Amino acid sequence: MRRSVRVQAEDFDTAAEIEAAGAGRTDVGAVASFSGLCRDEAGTLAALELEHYPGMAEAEIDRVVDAALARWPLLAVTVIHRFGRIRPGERIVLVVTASAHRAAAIEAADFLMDFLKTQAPFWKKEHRTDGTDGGWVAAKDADDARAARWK
Amino acid sequence: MRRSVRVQAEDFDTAAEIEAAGAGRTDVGAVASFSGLCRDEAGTLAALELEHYPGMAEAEIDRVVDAALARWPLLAVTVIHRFGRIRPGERIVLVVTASAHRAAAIEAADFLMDFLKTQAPFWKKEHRTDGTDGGWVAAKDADDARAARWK
Amino acid sequence: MTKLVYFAWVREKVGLAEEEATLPPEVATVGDLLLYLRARGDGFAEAFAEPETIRVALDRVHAFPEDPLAGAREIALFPPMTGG
Amino acid sequence: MTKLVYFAWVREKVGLAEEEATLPPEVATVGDLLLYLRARGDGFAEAFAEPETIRVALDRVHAFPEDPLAGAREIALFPPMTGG
Repeated sequence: MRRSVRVQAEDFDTAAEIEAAGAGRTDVGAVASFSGLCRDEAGTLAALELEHYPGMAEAEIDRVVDAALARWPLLAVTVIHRFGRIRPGERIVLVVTASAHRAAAIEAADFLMDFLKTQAPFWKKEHRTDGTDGGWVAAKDADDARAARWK
Repeated sequence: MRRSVRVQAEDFDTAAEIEAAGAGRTDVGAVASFSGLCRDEAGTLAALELEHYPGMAEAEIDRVVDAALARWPLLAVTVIHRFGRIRPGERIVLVVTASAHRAAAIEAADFLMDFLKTQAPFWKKEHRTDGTDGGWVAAKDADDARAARWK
Repeated sequence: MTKLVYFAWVREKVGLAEEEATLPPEVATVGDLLLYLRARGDGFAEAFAEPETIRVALDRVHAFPEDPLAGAREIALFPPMTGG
Repeated sequence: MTKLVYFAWVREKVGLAEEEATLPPEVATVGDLLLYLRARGDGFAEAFAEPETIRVALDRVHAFPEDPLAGAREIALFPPMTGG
């Protein structure tokens, strides 16, 4: 099982991570990925600032990955979550899962994202283009509802 | 809406397709992808031969994409399906979806794969390493069951 | 004249990738066509032995056994799909 | 001594990223701690005005209000997470 969990300020290479999930082996039949990007529909966002709890962030993602591995026969899992200042259009998070079969890869990626959102200690603050503080992004009930699907 | 449906013998660049889904815009918050690879756990498969129905393959994938667009607010959809001889470890199919939000991108990718599997006119034949014909891959009830989830 | 096209093991069993055929007027539905083809004997009898396992597309659109052929110009016959 | 760490708007409201504190013995559970911190006044009163909105981690593991502090060396207090 290829497993990689990273919490970092730097950007990452989505392609390389997806490639690595199936590279050099012939037992992987399915690779699913999810990329979360910094969005700015209104044109008023200068950047998101992602605060995290160092130490716990990695540990909590590891626990979420353990939970996914207990449910699905995965051959590779990669989770990368950035912190620090992230501008519109830039990458925030990446989940890649690989399995022999499609259902396991897709469901595990979906599960991992739901629990990263609701369990991993990261918080987003908005900085506006006019220089003002846009405040902390509020947690969404919809995210809790999605995570509750897996009980 | 960026839309791309391709049926081709050539390999494709997963990274470039994922990149293109969010490139040059700031309204995309989520990009999901699924890659299907040629798998050979037993070590006895020389290659899969993918037969398709030219003309209908593209048309049917287009209909499946239309159905996805009717259900989810997607900002980009890419579907690439290869035909011809494909060896273990090589790519067969790619689905990429982009949306403002996570649920739409993930669910649409899952939906597209379910209907590509059960509706797009492609058939897999196995060629074994010992030179014999491994026969046509049988359709799975599990694939029909997954597709039925979306009714 | 109707163009009949065959794929995968249906193609292998009938021994043809495609043919032009004149269908008798009593072959009105997809289901009728499957029984008609089965009665052609040899490879056709084998390919269409279990007509319920065969999928049919009329002018490149999936059809059900009860659907009328309705003048379709290209009729495709094939096993359940296994792409993706 | 217990290390208390604060994140996001909890950090901003209390005006501290972390501190060393000696918790009185009657502060036995996570819920007790939230009420205790609220009673410290000023920024703390504001940050913990609605204790049910605050999440707590004991030694970097999520905890519930009824969980005992049980000698945790690092207690983190923060709003619901918004990563991903």
